[in-house]
Order: sequence, then C-alpha cells, then structure tokens
Amino acid sequence: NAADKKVLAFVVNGASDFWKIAEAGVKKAQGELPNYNLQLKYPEQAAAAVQQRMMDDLVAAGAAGIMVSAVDPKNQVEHLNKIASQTLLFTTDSDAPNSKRIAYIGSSNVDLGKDAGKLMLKALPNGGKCVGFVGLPGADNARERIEGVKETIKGSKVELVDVRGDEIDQTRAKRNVEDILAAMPDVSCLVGFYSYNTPRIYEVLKEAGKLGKIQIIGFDEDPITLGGVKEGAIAGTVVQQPFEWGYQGMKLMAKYIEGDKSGVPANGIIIVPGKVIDKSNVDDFMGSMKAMLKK
Amino acid sequence: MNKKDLSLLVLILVVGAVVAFINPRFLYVGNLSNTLNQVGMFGIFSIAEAFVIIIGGIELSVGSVIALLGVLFIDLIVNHDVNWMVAFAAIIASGLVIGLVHGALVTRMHIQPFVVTLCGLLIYRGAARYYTEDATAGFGFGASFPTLEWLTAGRTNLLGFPVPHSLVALIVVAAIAWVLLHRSVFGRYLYAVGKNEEAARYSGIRSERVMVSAYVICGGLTAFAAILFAMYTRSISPAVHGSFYELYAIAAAVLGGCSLRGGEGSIVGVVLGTVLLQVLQNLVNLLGIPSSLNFAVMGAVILIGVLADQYLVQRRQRVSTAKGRTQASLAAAPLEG
Amino acid sequence: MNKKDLSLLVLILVVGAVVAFINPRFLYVGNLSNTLNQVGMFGIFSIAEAFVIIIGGIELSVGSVIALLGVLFIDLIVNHDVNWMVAFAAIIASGLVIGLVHGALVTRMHIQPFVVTLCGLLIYRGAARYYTEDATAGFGFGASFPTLEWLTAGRTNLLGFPVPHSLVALIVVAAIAWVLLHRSVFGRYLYAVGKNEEAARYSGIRSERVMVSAYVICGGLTAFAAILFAMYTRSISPAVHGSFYELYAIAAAVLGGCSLRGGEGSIVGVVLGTVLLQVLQNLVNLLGIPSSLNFAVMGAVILIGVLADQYLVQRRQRVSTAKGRTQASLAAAPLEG
Amino acid sequence: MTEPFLELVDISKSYPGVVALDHVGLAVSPGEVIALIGENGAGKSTLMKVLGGVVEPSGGRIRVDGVERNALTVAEAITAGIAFVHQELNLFDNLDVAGNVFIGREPVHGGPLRLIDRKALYAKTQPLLDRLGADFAPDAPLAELSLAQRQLVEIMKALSLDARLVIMDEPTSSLTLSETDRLMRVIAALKAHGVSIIFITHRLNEVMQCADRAVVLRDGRMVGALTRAELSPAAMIRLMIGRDLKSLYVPPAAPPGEPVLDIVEAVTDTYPERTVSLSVRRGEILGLAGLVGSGRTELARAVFGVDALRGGAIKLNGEAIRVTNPRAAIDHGIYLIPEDRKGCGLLLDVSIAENISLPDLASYLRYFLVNTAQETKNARVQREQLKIRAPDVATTVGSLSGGNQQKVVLAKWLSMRPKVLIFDEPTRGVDVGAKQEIYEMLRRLTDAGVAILMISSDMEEVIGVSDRIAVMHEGAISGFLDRSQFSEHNVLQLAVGHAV
Ligand SMILES: Nc1ncnc2c1ncn2[C@@H]1O[C@H](COP(=O)(O)OP(=O)(O)OP(=O)(O)O)[C@@H](O)[C@H]1O
Ligand SMILES: Nc1ncnc2c1ncn2[C@@H]1O[C@H](COP(=O)(O)OP(=O)(O)OP(=O)(O)O)[C@@H](O)[C@H]1O
Ligand SMILES: [Mg+2]
Ligand SMILES: [Mg+2]
Repeated sequence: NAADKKVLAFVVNGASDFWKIAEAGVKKAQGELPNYNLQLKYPEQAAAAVQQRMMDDLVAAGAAGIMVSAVDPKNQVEHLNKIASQTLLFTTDSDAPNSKRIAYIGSSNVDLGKDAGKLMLKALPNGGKCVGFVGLPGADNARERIEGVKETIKGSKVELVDVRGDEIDQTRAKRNVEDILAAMPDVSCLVGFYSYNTPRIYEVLKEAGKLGKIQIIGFDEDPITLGGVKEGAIAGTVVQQPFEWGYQGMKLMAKYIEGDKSGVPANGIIIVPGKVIDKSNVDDFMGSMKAMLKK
Repeated sequence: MNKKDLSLLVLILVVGAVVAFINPRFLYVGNLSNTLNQVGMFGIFSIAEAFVIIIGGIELSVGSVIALLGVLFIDLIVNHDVNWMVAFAAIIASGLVIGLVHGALVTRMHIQPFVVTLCGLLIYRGAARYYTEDATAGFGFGASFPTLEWLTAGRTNLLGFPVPHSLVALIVVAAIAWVLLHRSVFGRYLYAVGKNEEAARYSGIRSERVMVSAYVICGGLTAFAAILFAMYTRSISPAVHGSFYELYAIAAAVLGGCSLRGGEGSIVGVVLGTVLLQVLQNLVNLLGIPSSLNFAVMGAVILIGVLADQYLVQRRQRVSTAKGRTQASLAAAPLEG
Repeated sequence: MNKKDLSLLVLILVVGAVVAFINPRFLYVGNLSNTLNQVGMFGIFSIAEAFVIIIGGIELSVGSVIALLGVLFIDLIVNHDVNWMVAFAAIIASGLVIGLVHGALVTRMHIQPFVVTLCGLLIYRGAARYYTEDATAGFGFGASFPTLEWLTAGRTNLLGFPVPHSLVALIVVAAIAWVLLHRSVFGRYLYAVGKNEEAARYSGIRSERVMVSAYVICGGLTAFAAILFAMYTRSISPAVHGSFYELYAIAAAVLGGCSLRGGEGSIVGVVLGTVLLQVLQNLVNLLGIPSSLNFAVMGAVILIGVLADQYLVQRRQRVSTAKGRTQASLAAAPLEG
Repeated sequence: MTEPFLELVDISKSYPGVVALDHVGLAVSPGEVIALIGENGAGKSTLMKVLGGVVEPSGGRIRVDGVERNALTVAEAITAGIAFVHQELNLFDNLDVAGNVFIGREPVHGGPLRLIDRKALYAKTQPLLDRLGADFAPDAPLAELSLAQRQLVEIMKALSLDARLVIMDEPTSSLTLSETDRLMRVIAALKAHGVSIIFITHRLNEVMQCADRAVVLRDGRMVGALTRAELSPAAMIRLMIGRDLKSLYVPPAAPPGEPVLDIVEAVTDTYPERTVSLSVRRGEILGLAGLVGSGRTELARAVFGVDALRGGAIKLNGEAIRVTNPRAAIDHGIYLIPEDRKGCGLLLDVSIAENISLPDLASYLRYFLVNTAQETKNARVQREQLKIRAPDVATTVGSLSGGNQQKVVLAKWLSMRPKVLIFDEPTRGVDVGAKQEIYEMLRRLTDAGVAILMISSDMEEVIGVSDRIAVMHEGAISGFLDRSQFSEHNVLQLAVGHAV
C-alpha cells in the first residue's frame, strides 16, 4: 500500500535538466528502497518563499525525510531548522552549514569555479579578455563559481571583465552573447556559468563563424555542450554529479531513518567532486550519461 | 455578503472538502495555520490592489515594490542598525510616497495607469537588484529581533489553534478597508470615480484626489505586506522575490468580483479570492500533484469555478423573464434608456 | 503616421543617437541585424496582442502559449519525425484553436478576458512543463533542418546588410495587419467593437464574431512567433521560456498608442513600440550597464518618453484653442447620448 | 391609404418588476408619418427597439410584408428596410463622421479583403450633411463634435440607409429650432418618396407640424390614436396624461431682486476672442437661447468650474469668487444640471438613492459613516415630489426611461440648498406632464430666492418659462429680451447674430 510507505522528498530549487539527472539517481535508489516512496519536487518558482511553503506542506503531509537544494541557504537557516525539528533534513547542491541539517551531500561551487579557471588558463596561454554569462548573477552558486574562477586566474593575463545575467530567459541569454560580440570585438573567451548558457554561446559563435577563434568554457552537461567539446569547439566543461547526490543521498537518508548513522561524517559534509570534461574523456562521459538516464 | 462572494465561498468549501477527503492532513491544525499565514500576507496586498482596481486603475508594480521595500527594510535594521520601529515607519512612508507618485503621474500627467505601474515594475525591481548588487539580502544566522519577529511572523495560540499574526493583520486591514469602502463617504467616492469619472466630477467629487488616495492606500498597504514577506522569508533575492505577485493580486481581486473597468468589487470577495488561491497552492503540494502542474491546477480550478458560476447565472436568467442578451449588454456597455 | 507614432519614432531616434554616440558599435551592421532579428520575433506577437487590445480585451497567455507551442513544435519534428511543414501547420492550427477557445469563453460565457487568459497563462505553462516533465526540449547536437532553419532563423544579404528573416516575417505580418486594421471593413469593426460594443451591435455588426476573430488572429500569430522563438533558442526550458512576454507585448502595444479601454491603436505604433523595447535591451549590453539594471533602464526610458510626449501634448493644447478636458473626459467616460 | 407593409401585433415586453409593453399593436403604411407620444416610461422606446431588433419581445408577433415572426434581429430589421435613430446616441468617437454614418455598411472595393472605398465613403457622406445643413466635414473626428452635432450624425446614419421606415426616437431633443425645421423638411421629403416615419417626441408642436397621425402610449398600453384632423396639443395631452394642463408661464411672486450671479467678460476656450457678460437676478429665470455650438454649454461648464475660465470673472452676490473645480462651485451654492445626463449626470448602474445623495454625502453622515436609512428616506421624498417612475429607490438608474433619468439628475440637486442653478437643457426628453411639474418647481425655487440660468434649445420652453432671455451667438451675448419683446422671431434674429 503506497500510502503506508514512508515518503522521502528531494526538493530542488527550480526546474531544470540538471535535476533530471538527480532524478535518475533517485529512481535508482527507489529501485533499491522498496519500502519508501521517493519523490522529486520542483517548486514552481525559484524563490525561497515558494520553496519554504512547499517544505511546510511536505511536513504537513507527513514526509519522513527531506533533502533540499535550498534556494537561499544562508538566509533560510531558521526555516531549515524548523523543518529539521520536524523531520529528517539533508541539504544538497548548496549547503547551509549553520543549520541543524543532518548532512550535506553535493559539490563545492568554489571548487567547480576553480576547475573552470584552470580550463581558461589552459585555453588562453597568452591571456585574454573573458566574459561570463549566467542566469542569476546574484544566486549563491553563480557567485561561488565566479569567485572560484577569479581566484584561479588572479595574477595571470586572463581577465574576467564582465558577467551578463539573463533571468534564465534563453532568448535573452542568446541575445546577450550576440550583444557582447558586437560590443567587445577583442573578447577572446566566453564562459557559460549555467547549463544553458554554454549551448547559446556555441550557437552564436557558430552563426557568426567564430568557432575556434573565441574559446568557450562551460559548466554542466547539456548535450550541445558535450557535442561542442567533442567537436573541439568548446575547450571543456565542468560537470557535477547530481546522479550521485540523488542516489547516495536517498539511500543515506533511508539508512539514517533506520538507525544506521555511520554514513554521515562528523562535520556532516559529503563532497561529491566535480569532473572536468574535455576532448579526451568526453566520449566516455557521454556513454555513462546515456546509461544513467536510460533507467 | 453578496451573491458573487457566496458562490466563491461555496467554491472554496467544495475544493477544501475534496482535498480533505483525499488527504485528511489538509485539516491538520499545522497545515491550516500555515495556509492562513499565507492568506494573511497575500491578502493584504490583494486588498491594496483592489483599491486601485475599484477606481478603474491598475497597479502592476506590487511585486517589485515588495522586493525593493523588503530589501530596504532588511538592510536598514540589519546593516544600518536602525531601530525596527523607525525602519517600519520609514518603509510604510516610502510605500505611501510610491503610491503618491503613481497617482500623480496618472492624474496630473494623464499617463495610463498601466504604463505608469509597468515602468514602476521595471524600475523598482532594477533598483532592488542594483542596491544589493543582485545579492540576497537577509538576516544571516542568529540575527534576532524578537519583538519584531513575534509581531510579524509569530503565532498566538487561540483555543489550541496557532493564529498567525499576519492573519490578524489581514483581519484588521480588511475590517478597516470594509468600513472605508462599503460604509464611508470616501468609499462612495471611490466607486463613483471608478464607474464614471466625469459624472463624479460633476457631482463635486474631487476625482483626482480620490484617485491619488487610492494609489497612496495601495502603496502603504503594499509596503506593509513587503515587511511581512521580508520577515517570513527572512531573506530576499531581489531578482525573484515577489515576482508575479501583481498577477496574484489582480487575480484575487478579479475573482473577488472586481471589474477591471472599475467601480466594482467587495472586500469580502477579495479576501475569499486570496483564500481560494492559497488553498489551491496548498492542494497541489498536499495531494502530491507534480509541481509542474501547480499552475495548471490553479488555472483549471479558477476557470471551472468561474464557468460554473456563469452557467448558474445564465440559467437563473433564462428562467426569469430577462433574457441573456441584457446581461451581455450590461457587461459590455452601460445601460441605455 | 499619426502624431503619436511620430513622437515614438523621435524617441527611438534620440535614444539610438545617444547610444551610437557613446558606443558607435551600436550602428555596426552585425549589431543592427541582431537587434532587428529580435524586433522581428517580438513584433509579431506584439501585433497579435494589439488585435485583442483594440477590441477592448487582453491576452495574458502569450508567453505561456509561446512556451507550450514551442515545446510541441520541437517535440514533433525532433522526436516524432514529423515533416516540418506539417508540424508548422499543426502548430499554427493549435494557436488558432487556442484563440477560438479564448474568444468563445469571453463572448459566449461572458467571462472577463483577464480571467480567461490568466487561466490560459497558468494552464498552458503547466501543460508545457508537464509534457516535458520539466525537462528542456531542444534540438540535440548537430540536429539539422536546413530549410526550416534558413527560413525562420536565417538571414539574407541585401546590399551588404544581413536582413533577418524574422524581420521579413514581421514586415509581411505588419503590412497585412495594417491593411486589415486601417483599410478594411473588418478593421473598422474591430475599432467599433472596441470602442462601444453595444452601439456596434445596434449597427448590425456581429460583435461577438468580430471579438472571436480578434482572439483567433492573436492565437495564430502567437503560434507563428512561438515557432520563430523555438528556432532561435533551439532549446526551451518550459518553466521559463517566454515568461513575462505578455508584459512585453502589452507594453509594446500600449507604447504604440493602444488603449487598454479598447478602440485605439495603430500597427505602425506597435512596431515602433517593439523597436524601442529592443533598442533598450541592446543598449544595456552595449553600454556595459550591469544586467541588474536592464529592467530599470527600460522602465526609466519608457517613463521619460511618455512623460515628455505628454508634456508636449499638454503644452500644445494650452496653446491651441482645443481644450484639455476633451482629452480627459474622452478617456474617462464612454460615449453618451 | 395604402396597405400596411409592417405590423406589430399584441407585442408585450416585461422586465423584472416592470411591464414595459402590454399587448400593443401598430401598423405602418408606406409614406406615413406616425408620431408616437406618451409620458416618460410609457414604453415608446421599448416598442421601437422591438421593431429595430434590439429588444426581443416576450410576446406577440411582427409581420413584415406578410411574413410573420416572433422577433427581429438587428440585421433582419436592416434588411427589412428599417432604420433607427436611437434615443441615446450610438456613435463611435474613435471614428470620423463618415465612418460613423456608414458603420456596418461601408462601401467596399470588392475582393476577399473587403477594403473600404474611402473616396466613395466621403463622397456619399457629403450630400447627407448638406441635406441636414450640418456645417462639419465628413472627415471630422466624432470626438470633436458637440452633442447636437452628434445627434445630426445619428440622423444621417438613418437617412443613408434608403430605408422604407425610419424610426426616430426623440431626434430633436438637443436640436435648436433651425435644425429642427430642417429635419421637418427632410421628413416631408422622405414622405414624398414613400418612406414611412415613426417619430417620438415630447415637443407637441413638432407633432402638429408633421404627423399624419399620433399614437399614444400610457403605462405600456395603447390608449388611443388621433388622426391628422383630430390632432391638437390639448387632445394629445389629455390622452397622454389623462388631464388638461395650465399654461406654461407662471409669473414670479415678487419682482426680481439684486443680481446674484454676475458673469463679467468671461472668456472660454472655444471662443478665446469673445467675452460674455450677463447677470442673473434673485428670483428670476434667465433663459439662455442660441444655436447649436453657440457656446452656452461651454459657458456653463466654465462657471461651474469644470473647465478653467480663460479670462474674466465670476461674482456671487457682488463678490468675486474663484471657481477652479465643481466642488468649489457647489460649496458656493452654484449647481449645474448638465445636458449630457448619461456621461456627466448619472452613475448608470447605481441605485437612484445613491445617485441622489452623491453630491451631498456630507450631510448624510452619522458617526463618520453614510446613514443609508436617511439616504433612502430622502430619495423616497424626491421620488414622490418629482414623480419618478420606478419600482423603488433601490432601482438602478440605467433601467429607467430617459425622462425619468433626467428627473433623477434634477433630484440630485434639488435636495440641497442652491443659490444659483444652471440648467442645461433641463427637460431634454421629459414628457409634457413632467415638464409642467419641473417648470412649477423652477418657479417655486425662484420664489424662494434662487437665481436660475436656464439654457434651452426648445423655443417653446425658452419663451414660455423665462422671465428674461439672453441669446448667444458664436461665443458672445448678442442681446437680451424682456418679456414684452418675447417672440420666436426675435430670438432667432439674435441667435443668428442680427440685432432686433
Ligand atoms: N433594460 C431595461 N431593464 C429594466 N427595465 C427597463 C429596461 N428598459 C426599459 N425599462 C423600463 O421599461 C419602461 C418603458 O421604458 P421606455 O424606455 O420604453 O420608455 P419611453 O416611453 O421611451 O420613455 P421616455 O420618454 O422617457 O424615453 C420603463 O418603465 C423603463 O424603466
Ligand atoms: N467635446 C467636445 N470636443 C470638442 N469640441 C466641442 C466639444 N463639445 C462642444 N464642442 C464645440 O464647442 C463649441 C461650443 O459648444 P457648446 O456645447 O458650448 O454649444 P451650445 O451652445 O451649448 O450648443 P449645443 O449644446 O446645443 O451644441 C461648438 O463649436 C462645438 O463644436
Ligand atoms: Mg424613450
Ligand atoms: Mg449645449
């Protein structure tokens, strides 16, 4: 009887393909946890208030555990504590270390940014001007990635001169790339900080006939990004492993509920490192992705 | 309570009963209290919107004002150590000023309210984002303003039910607004100006003043809501905080019987409209409907409700001597003699 | 071109000149061509919106329709291997049906257009998200439909200027719409119904049909725009694609002289309104203004433009014999007998 | 007389709480001019709306050329050759004159797009303008026309139809004598071409001028018909209201006193180079006559503070006052009853009681709130006094007949304490019985010391009611007439700018 099963919810911070991969992980975990009802929840808007509301409702509906990618972890602490007092709470994607969450499972955005920074240094041995593109420049993940990049390229001749935001509107994302090409003829490298930014960069450069002349560095594993990497037009992309978050996280929660707390380290932080995908390993990666999403 | 409000209430009860039947947790004290907390916050700015809609205007900047004033409020008390009562007063005053500016642009410069407030929507949002450099404004961990928190986001136990203070605030605001709109001279003037500004002027009503007052009231109430939201989320990402809230507000007002042509609407209706919208939100989460369908469910229930209401109205009319055509012409154009 | 359109054109030229002065790259062929490409796409659905606004309605579901139909279009040709011409026709047909349903709900069931299309906004967005399970719908890497791509997103060199085909589409659509609105009997009826529906009915105009047609035209054009957008971004995240575009459309229409009370507006104005909005977007990126100020700049320029225009109008009126009251009273009250 | 081509048989129509028509029959023969008369709310407009396809009757049959139906649609009525000049204007102020005249029947170039043949449109409009002697252009925007000019446009609309039957519902209510004369000639010409006309009016001399017969409605029933030979004002009045009427003019109880309202060299927007000076004395009715567009309404609006005065001054009891908005005027005791009741006078979908109390809400206050009981009570009193025909004071004003709406506008102001009353066309669309009552009321007011400025385009009314007449011509006063000088001729001479 489905109603009697304990509910474990994975609450994400907004709809995107990225979470599809996590969902695949959750599904895999579901296969191994027949006594639980695992759900992946998308708030209808990427706003803290909406997400809080959703978690309140989940608690009201009797969820046994919640794993959340908090929209705004720094300031949601109090609310997270409230949830943690009523049910088992994990964080993922971006941590809230000061809260009473039991564990964090995810990557470190600063580290991911550093990886991207290294890619930039490698792609531009003689230095150059770079412009970044991102959905919400103020969001924590964007800030941390940018911080990581800046830290790595500090002191080199590579410069990140501007980061353009687009409110997650892809039309504007593409438009921003077009405008930057028009405004800055001497730009030598474009960085897509959100998953959909890199494909838009790739398309604009392709239409302008500038593939190969301007370097592209990306984040995440959009199919077009991977295609570009394979083709050599994109220097490389830094990916996270949301599949593992979903899979490991759910299993860990179930274990924890059943009383086995050994999987959670003392500081509660479980980092799943990111991966740098370039021409050398892109085929392997694409293969494993396909395998993951098939389930 | 008029017929329109009544049928809205029936719709809410039906939806509530269905939800409670499928998932009895809907009726749990905690859940009801949470929902009512939301009703409190959303209701206040929906009433604000109703004032402007009644005079035949529209206010699209509600969401952006909530973001901008929320950011300012948090900044004042967290970063500038301003006493919260002073900050509270300053924010309400800013809301009133925003309303005054909108009203002046509409009445003095004769710019369409839609244009004025659309520009407001864009400008305030931009200002909020620029002010924080797109970063989130928040209380940070451990920051604590016990009195303020208790007043705005706290709950008081009443016969075992934790009554959210935002609901108390809504009840007070609604009661005052009700008296103002439905019993006072000023309310009469609001409706008169909304129905026929020219005729109102010929009756000695200073229609421009009345219109400006409506925008000012709207601004003030929105500022109040902004503080409640800021204290609820305790953090504001200026890029998204409160976005689309103007649509919520207008939807609640329209559901509650306001006509965008002005001159119509009741406070009870607006509050019920807010309740319906919030129950629908609650429903999606409680029934485990995929979140992607959240909006769709909301739209579908509203549409079905309005359609059912309209169907009943039309049937009643067909039964009585009046014919359907009359209704159509009433809705579309003023009666003629 | 009437006076209102002219002052809008002046505003565009002034803004353009200022931008070109600060950053001459504004005038580069590539940049102009990019901007005109955007104008093409945004212009088409703004004209769609104008049709509905002219009959005194409103269409809020534009953005959601663009998301839903875009997703369906990509899905049809990418995943179901439907011939693109068939898919094209199917999408346009869906747009027309959506318009028909909206029109029928407004005229037959007498539901306020705001409510109908707000529900549309919610339902179509939800449907798009549910259909793809919130995943992005897109052309995979290397997927290629050369003819379709060339037709919708390509550019043709004309005297060294790469003319985007979306602009060509807009020009064709605008020309037909212009003839229809300003020279045909049907256009007359649209204006008449928008101004005074009852009087139109007394004149033997089938006002319901006219209203439904406006919604149908709007639906069809929006569907066309949806295809252009899908081919431009080549990938659609259903949760956000096209969101807020209804505000763009309404803003363009209102800037272009449409009144939300119906019965007013010109096609030239709407196109100019679109141009202004797109130039403003371009300006933010070209002048290196922080993206967070994008909206604020847009709002501020619109407001200043409208204010300047209004100021000039008022001065002209004070100078000429015409009386200011005409303006105000005409706007406020329906015709009288 | 030829066979009737159109017959209404046993037509009934009821609205909630009102029986507007009760088994009414009417037959129309070609080339016949029928006057339809009756008190306000008798059902005249409703009957005509049934014929025009605008209102669906609840019972009865309509026979057109022998084909019998239960109801007509607007399109069917037009096809049957019925043209309709509505009592309340149905025009579009976003179109020009020609566009309004041919709305729904635009000349087209042909082809699937049905493009408008603009040349033909304007060419076809000009002769209609000439026929009515209108002085505006076919491409003038309707928004810039005055009420009377709009009424002419509405008439042109009907004339352009080549109809077999033209229905005119109070076409002359805002026309002055000269336009009315011209309209009478147009009617005669139509009749000569075999076109039938049904004509509704409250001005009985017009019935005398043109009607072949008069049909009288009372309370939704047909109470009688008068042939041409039987037509006389007295006979019509008797049928309409069931009693005789005394003469219009009642002399004031005391000779007029000192000037109350002085308008000194006032300049308005439309005629910036002309000035108007006049004074209204305590206890007198000063009639203000003039042709359409002579600037009378304009003057009234300026005095009442709706428009700003461009120059000159206004004095009340000898003291200059500044009136910048209607509220200020009202606070000074100067009231205006506007000519345009639908646009400026009333809130149509609001109850009678709330309309009446609107300008004076402050006096209904109890504990800062509106005392609705007192509001209702006062409204009932007004309804009694003015004989407003309505089921209750909670009825919305929009469902009243035109004349009764006018009475509500009057009631708004009469419940307050005026010093100066400006009436702009006070009896537009009011039936004879009620007119008499209104005139009596005017006199009661002046006897109580009020000064009244009565703008009127109804010659009979101006001459019959005023103590003194001022005549305007193109924005200036062209002369004053004392009672001894009153005559249609003198008024007309001054109205066209000649001296007397
Ligand atoms: N739409 C309506 N709803 C309700 N009652 C109506 C409506 N239209 C007319 N009536 C009522 O029907 C009756 C007849 O009205 P009608 O307009 O035909 O009078 P009339 O003879 O034209 O009067 P007037 O001379 O004042 O124009 C009136 O009592 C009026 O109140
Ligand atoms: N709404 C308006 N817009 C523009 N012009 C107007 C308007 N109303 C009136 N006018 C013009 O103002 C002039 C004076 O009109 P006004 O209404 O004062 O005349 P009037 O003597 O009251 O005549 P009547 O009311 O019988 O038309 C006319 O030339 C008329 O065309
Ligand atoms: Mg009538
Ligand atoms: Mg006049």
